[in-house]
Amino acid sequence: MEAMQQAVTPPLKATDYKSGLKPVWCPGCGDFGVLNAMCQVFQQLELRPEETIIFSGIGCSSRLPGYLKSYGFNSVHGRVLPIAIGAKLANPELNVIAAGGDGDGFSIGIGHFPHTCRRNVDFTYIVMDNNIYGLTKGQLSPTSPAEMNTTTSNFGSIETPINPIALAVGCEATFVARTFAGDIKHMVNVMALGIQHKGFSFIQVLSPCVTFVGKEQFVIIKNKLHYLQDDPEYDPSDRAAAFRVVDETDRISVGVIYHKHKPDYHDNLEILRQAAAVKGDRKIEDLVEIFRP
Amino acid sequence: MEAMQQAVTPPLKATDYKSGLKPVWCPGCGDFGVLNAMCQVFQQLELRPEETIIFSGIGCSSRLPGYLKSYGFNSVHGRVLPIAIGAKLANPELNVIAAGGDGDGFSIGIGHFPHTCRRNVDFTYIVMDNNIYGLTKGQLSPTSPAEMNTTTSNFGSIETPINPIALAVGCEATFVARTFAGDIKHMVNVMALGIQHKGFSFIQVLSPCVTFVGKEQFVIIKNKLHYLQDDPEYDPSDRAAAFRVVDETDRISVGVIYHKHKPDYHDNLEILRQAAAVKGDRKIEDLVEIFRP
Amino acid sequence: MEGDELNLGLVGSGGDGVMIAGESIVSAAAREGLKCLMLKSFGPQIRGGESSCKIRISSKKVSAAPDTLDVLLAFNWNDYKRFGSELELKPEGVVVEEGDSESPEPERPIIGPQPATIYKLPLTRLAKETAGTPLARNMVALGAVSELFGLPDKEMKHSIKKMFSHKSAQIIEGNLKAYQSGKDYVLANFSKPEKLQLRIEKNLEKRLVMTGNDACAYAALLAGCRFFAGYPITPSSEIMEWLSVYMPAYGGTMIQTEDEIAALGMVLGASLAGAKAMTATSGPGMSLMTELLGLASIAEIPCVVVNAQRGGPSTGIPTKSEQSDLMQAVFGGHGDSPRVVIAPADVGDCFPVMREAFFISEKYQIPVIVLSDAFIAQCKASLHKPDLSKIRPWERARPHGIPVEDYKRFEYTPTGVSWMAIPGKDPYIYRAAGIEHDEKGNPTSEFAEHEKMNEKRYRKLKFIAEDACFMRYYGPKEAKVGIVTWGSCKGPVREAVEILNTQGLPVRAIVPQVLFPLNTDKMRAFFAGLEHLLVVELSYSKQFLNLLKTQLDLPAGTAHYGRSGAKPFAVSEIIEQIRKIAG
Amino acid sequence: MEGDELNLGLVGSGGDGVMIAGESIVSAAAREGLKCLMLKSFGPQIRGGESSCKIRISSKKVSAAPDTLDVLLAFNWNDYKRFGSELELKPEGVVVEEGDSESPEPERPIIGPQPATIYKLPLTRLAKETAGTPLARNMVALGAVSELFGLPDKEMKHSIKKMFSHKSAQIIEGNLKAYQSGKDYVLANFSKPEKLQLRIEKNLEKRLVMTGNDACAYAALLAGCRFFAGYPITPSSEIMEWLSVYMPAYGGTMIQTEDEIAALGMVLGASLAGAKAMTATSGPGMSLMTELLGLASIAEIPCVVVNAQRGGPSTGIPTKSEQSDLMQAVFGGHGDSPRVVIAPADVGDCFPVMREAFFISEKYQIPVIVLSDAFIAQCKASLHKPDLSKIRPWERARPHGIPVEDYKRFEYTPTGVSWMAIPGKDPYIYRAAGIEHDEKGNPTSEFAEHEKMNEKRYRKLKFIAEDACFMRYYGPKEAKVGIVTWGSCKGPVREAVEILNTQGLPVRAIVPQVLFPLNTDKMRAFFAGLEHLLVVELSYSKQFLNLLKTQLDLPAGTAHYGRSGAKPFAVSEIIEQIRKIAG
Ligand SMILES: Cc1ncc(C[n+]2csc(CCOP(=O)(O)OP(=O)(O)O)c2C)c(N)n1
Ligand SMILES: Cc1ncc(C[n+]2csc(CCOP(=O)(O)OP(=O)(O)O)c2C)c(N)n1
Ligand code: SF4
Ligand code: SF4
Ligand SMILES: [Mg+2]
Ligand SMILES: [Mg+2]
Repeated sequence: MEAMQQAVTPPLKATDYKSGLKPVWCPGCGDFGVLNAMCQVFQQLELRPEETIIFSGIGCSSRLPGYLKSYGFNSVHGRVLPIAIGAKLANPELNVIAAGGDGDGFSIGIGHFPHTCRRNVDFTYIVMDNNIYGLTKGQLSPTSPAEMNTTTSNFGSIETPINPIALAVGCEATFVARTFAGDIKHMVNVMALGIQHKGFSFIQVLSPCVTFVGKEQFVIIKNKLHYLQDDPEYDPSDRAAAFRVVDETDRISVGVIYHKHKPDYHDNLEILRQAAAVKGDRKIEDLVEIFRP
Repeated sequence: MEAMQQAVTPPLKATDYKSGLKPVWCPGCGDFGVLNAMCQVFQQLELRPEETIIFSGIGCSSRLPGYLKSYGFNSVHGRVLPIAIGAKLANPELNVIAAGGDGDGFSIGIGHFPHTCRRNVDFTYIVMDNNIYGLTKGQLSPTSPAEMNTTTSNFGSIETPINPIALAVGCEATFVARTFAGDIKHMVNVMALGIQHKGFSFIQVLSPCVTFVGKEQFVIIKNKLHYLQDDPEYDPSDRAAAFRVVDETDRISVGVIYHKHKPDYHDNLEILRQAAAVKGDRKIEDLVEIFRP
Repeated sequence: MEGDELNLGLVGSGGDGVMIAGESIVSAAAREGLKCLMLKSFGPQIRGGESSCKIRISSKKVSAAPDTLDVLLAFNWNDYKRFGSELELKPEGVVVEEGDSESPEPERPIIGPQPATIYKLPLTRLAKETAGTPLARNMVALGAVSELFGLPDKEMKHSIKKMFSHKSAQIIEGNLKAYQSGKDYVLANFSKPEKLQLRIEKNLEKRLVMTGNDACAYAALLAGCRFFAGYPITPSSEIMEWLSVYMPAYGGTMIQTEDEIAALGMVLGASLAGAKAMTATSGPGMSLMTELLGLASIAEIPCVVVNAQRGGPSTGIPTKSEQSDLMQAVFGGHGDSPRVVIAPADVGDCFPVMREAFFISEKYQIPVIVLSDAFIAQCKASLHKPDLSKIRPWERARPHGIPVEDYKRFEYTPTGVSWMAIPGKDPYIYRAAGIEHDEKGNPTSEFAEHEKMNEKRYRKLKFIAEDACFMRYYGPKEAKVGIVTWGSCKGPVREAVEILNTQGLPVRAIVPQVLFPLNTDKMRAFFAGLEHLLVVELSYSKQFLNLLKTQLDLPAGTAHYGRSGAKPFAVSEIIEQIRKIAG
Repeated sequence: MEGDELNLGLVGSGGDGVMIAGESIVSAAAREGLKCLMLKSFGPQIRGGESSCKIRISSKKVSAAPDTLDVLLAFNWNDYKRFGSELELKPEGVVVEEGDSESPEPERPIIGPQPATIYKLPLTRLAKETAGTPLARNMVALGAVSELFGLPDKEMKHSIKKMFSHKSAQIIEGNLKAYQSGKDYVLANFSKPEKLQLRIEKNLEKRLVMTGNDACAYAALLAGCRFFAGYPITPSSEIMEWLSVYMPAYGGTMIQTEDEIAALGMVLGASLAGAKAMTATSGPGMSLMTELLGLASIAEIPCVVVNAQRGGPSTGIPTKSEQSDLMQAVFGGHGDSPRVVIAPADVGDCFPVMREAFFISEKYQIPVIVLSDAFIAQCKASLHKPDLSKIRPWERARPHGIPVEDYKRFEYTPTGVSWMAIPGKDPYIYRAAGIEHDEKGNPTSEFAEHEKMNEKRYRKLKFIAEDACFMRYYGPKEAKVGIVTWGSCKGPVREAVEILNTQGLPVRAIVPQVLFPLNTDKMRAFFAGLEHLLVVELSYSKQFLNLLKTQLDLPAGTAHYGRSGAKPFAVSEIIEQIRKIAG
């Protein structure tokens, strides 16, 4: 980091990770919890702001990068994953985090998700799932439960919701976890594990929208929580077990649901570059010779 | 069918379902088998050409509608599912079939797949999976096996392939099947079941590309086939069993892999329309009264 | 207050009930038969942040939001800061604020002239005393404003009752009391400002109140639209929200899709299958629909796409308006892919424009883009009940009377329009394609076929320009100064034209609704006799001017006035520009 | 044969080896130092269907594919039917075909003049006799053609060896024998056509052979591009295919994405993170990139997007060329979203154009679209080794020497360009957004900031038009007839200009590469002194003409010649048009 030698780099406190910009979120929004948890994780893992970048799409949740002190990019709706992948591949030293909402990730952006899972690029994707479109003021989201009334489902939704965890496990993401915006400690633990995981990590944060779904969500979710770390039987490396978890309806399991070791994209890329070196073992200018007829 | 009274409607033979246009496919291409199987299915189920429409995207496989005698629409790359859904919802009496390739369906079009599964609109989606981009002459496809050499993976693919069946089962498609272009009878059976299924049915047809993957694919696949209908243990309504099937590597199970009864979108829509009727129990012109302040 | 109109501004925080107060005024005015219009403005906070609205009421005519205010009702001066430039007072303007004779003078960060008079009312105290909650402050203020400026009392009360109709009788009662207390306080403490009395004419007919989005949605239903697929986006979401309530009752389908690509995909599938189908979106969604619009163009599938424009580029400024999606609408497709672009100029205009959109689309089998914008889409306006009998579904030309084998879906015809069979309804099976094709629909890569098909598809435009052209004209025919503008700019332009004409500078304006293909004969006829021409638009990069240049030669020396959006044109701004060119 | 050039056409079915024969000729010619160019054409069959190619060889200059042929080598007259209009013979043209003196006369569905001479050879018999397989027919034919028209024998043999270098020695031997048998047969049975002898000058320097796609890919690597993400599409796929081989060796990344949206998304992420990044696509992919191009524009992220245009709209005609993505390239975005559009005019031109693309993009932090087209992208041409030292990576301006807190990523500067920090490399953290923002990158919805930022983003264009303008000029300065064209139309236009000038009609032409922002001063300077101006393009809807009109006033009476693509302009076609306007 050439130009950075001159910069002073004392250890930072969690609060130092706030950018200072006042969040536009409604008072009580779950996303405040996520922001606070991230500050703590950054501090715990000693991520340098200059070496960290947060990408997001569009939505209330996607405002996150603005509130963190690090590089950030609040991009467009649904494209956070390819953008994050591009950055990580081009600059593998960076700490890359992607964040967004349920609509951003599982409606418009869902096409990138299976491909991100299979590529296993080393970054963390945090989805603040509130089962609603917050920023656009209360429309149906792909994770809205069946029969939910919203401004676009005035007689109750007739769609079966997307189950993000099922999708992630089904698409062989190598780290899949769920946590809750009402439990900072749990969030911090899970996020720290996700960020430390080598490969793609997906974290669903249940983050209530107090305005368009309701404050009571905090209580409803809290009452159904089942902490996987308290379950000695649970083995996050067992994919079948993970599939059982995603089908639960009476309780909500949180913690690391699935975890698998696999070379990440960059490892594979390095091997490929070695193999390819035979094609380019000369100055780029000399490559012109391949066009000799 | 007002204007249709005058049309003569004798029972059709399978060959009557060919449009007469000469396929552009390479001699030996698996897609010929699919075309023939469809003609037989149409004949078996007595689908009237005037009441049937085949949608497709872009690819060798997506040329299919041109060769069938029925309404057809060879649309654009990756958008066959929403287009088919729109047609079926607007005109529920139509027999709607969507068709395309692995690239069309699981690369560019993959974002529509989970949403199509959850909506459960009553139509059939046939993917001719050849593990390659045929039309564009041999690039990596999302189902190309790891390490495969293609024109865009000159040193072997470093991607983990998408597993379409896993995705379909994971996204709760209500009918999921696999069949093989080298076995017409099996194709005909599976397709007939799929078309008769009320709700969304997904059929993966292993349909070798003789030009960019190789003729030997027919033999390789044939040797690994495992016919689920011959397995008295296999219960296609058991989702866990379905997940086990998709993880098989030593054999290739074909037949109905997963099957579930659930109201289709149109059923739900009719209920919703009833509920909504209170809002519209007057002439549309009189609705203007709601704008009275 | 120019004669018989009142321009009000309201500003406050989430809890202040700014919008409820504003809407109550609009409803009351409309019930009284007055013309009125309300524009809302929000701060960045998702909920509970600063908000403001501007209302213009008149018994004569209302074209544009108020430039400057007669009355500013400030619940909170801090909130005013964010909107200062939007809430300027007229020199004779007055302020209504919280306070009483004893409370300290607040700091008022007023932009422009200072208020002529300030009316202080103990809003919170009166609210608590009458309704038992400070939340009723807005009702107290409403009462005060109503009394001070002569709003129709009976209708105000009716509005309040209606606004709270889903609440308990007690709450309604409390709000009415709070309202009354505001009136009483004014009667006891102030004399009414004589110059600022709303003049109400007798026996005016009651008016409707709706937004441009409401109007687009309702007009679509009237025009026979029975399939809507869409993805939420500001400022167009209310179209789908409205249709989510009213579409199913008429056997139609409104479906929220995974994205805008799927939305237009479903619309095309539905239309091919015989339904009149549409979607609605804004810039970012429009961009995503680019590819499928081209498909509609080559496969000649009717469809209507409403784009309620917002500030761009990219996510830009979602809550504000701009006219910067025009060039994209016309030229955004790859390949030579004709489409039609048509724009309403105000809320009421959405009715004929939507009718025309479905008419053109169905008759000519071509995608039609309706370019609305946030100033129209979210503007709440009172309007005369439109003649709904004029909005009738148009039926596509379907093949008949020929042998099935002879049917050519893409037959080359004098108008470019070919018969379109409906699957399941007609025996005339055919295959459509996004690939270039011959008259039967079979793929081709031959130059000759391609040229022929391009010619066929573009030929339609000539007929559309004649058949569906409609334009608005303002000002005297003999004026030597002319203005061309489009969309919501019509409001301030029209008003500027009227003012200048009364001031002795004859000016006329033309506002084409069908922007592409433009009826160039009518445009040229308008140019005839002009000495000065000004093109007015809300786009930094001169998109309207550019579009005009591609379609016709503008008179030498044509002037241009344009700037970024996010703020509507002030009438005074337009007047200044006209004076500048007219010397 | 105009003096010293030879125009050949080859046609046959899949098994005939048309392309191998054609490429062998091109390679041999290039090794001999000759200028040459080959255009391929395929029927709809994916594999094994009809195919043809046209080759032009000259020791002087080659600008365009041949209008008409000196020699037609027909393996199969049935296949000829599909390509007839592309494979017209000159009046003195000859045919080489299968047959011998005893075989019945085949039906020859020749378009245009009938052949002056027909050379029949027992291709299949000779192939079987010499190589043991009828597949070697193409080699027999190559031998015959080589002997008949004086192709360089040594280099032909070298080509054949190289073409089969991955095959066994026996196969190579067989092919060479087949080749020789063709030559021998000619020597024994025919006399060489005197007028059709390729004149080869001594000591010409060997030339390279590559397609436009090759050139774009290699030039990108030279310009420092180390990140490519793309999705396959005809006719641009070869760019990613080439980079898939050569990019990783230089530590770069070439990744095939799920779609074009992801491709541009990754490119933007990579660029933001400091890499020079690009993608390549064609019309349909370009349409899908619309939204993210707008993001690049507002967030000021450098990126290069190559669009190898094909026939449109929609899927259109993937295998043929057209110039109909021009308006989309310039105006396709929603909102006011500036970008740069630059077009190579031939294969060799891809080098400077790609250099310029990366230079502009990195220096001005703006998306650059390179508009190639199928005639360039897939045209195989021989060329002089370009001066590679001119293609050097340009480094972005990064912040330095100021306190970290003072850094404004989107600082308002005289050129519109602000310092761009690289995450992980610079301590100057900042946040970018697709939302409108202030100089620091914080979201805003204020008019004043928006106007300021629009001004900043558009201001760059003024500097780019000066800094990066480059144009090609042909013909004498004093000519009173002028032509403006772009892209691959340069070939036939240039040749038409040269021919007309030798015929005594002075004509000059200008071919701007930077199409937007156009350097209007240079354009106007070119217009000066003209009496007639003709705009030439391959688009039905006059996109280039429209684009010019939005940027400058064209001389009164400017004429236009345009039509659909799928067939390149013939030189004669252009000459006819010029003669028409020049009277
Ligand atoms: C292409 C596009 N379509 C639609 C929108 C409008 N839009 C902005 S945010 C959003 C959804 C927000 O929901 P979610 O992602 O769940 O985030 P939340 O606000 O709930 O945190 C939508 C539809 C957009 N900005 N861009
Ligand atoms: C938007 C867009 N991107 C790319 C293409 C080019 N393209 C056409 S078909 C195809 C993939 C074909 O593969 P697949 O879907 O597997 O069909 P197959 O030819 O193998 O049957 C591609 C990339 C296109 N037509 N449109
Ligand atoms: S609308 Fe909902 S998600 Fe958005 S900030 Fe408010 S509470 Fe949070
Ligand atoms: S390229 Fe492959 S998929 Fe395409 S037609 Fe030929 S064999 Fe079939
Ligand atoms: Mg959400
Ligand atoms: Mg395929």
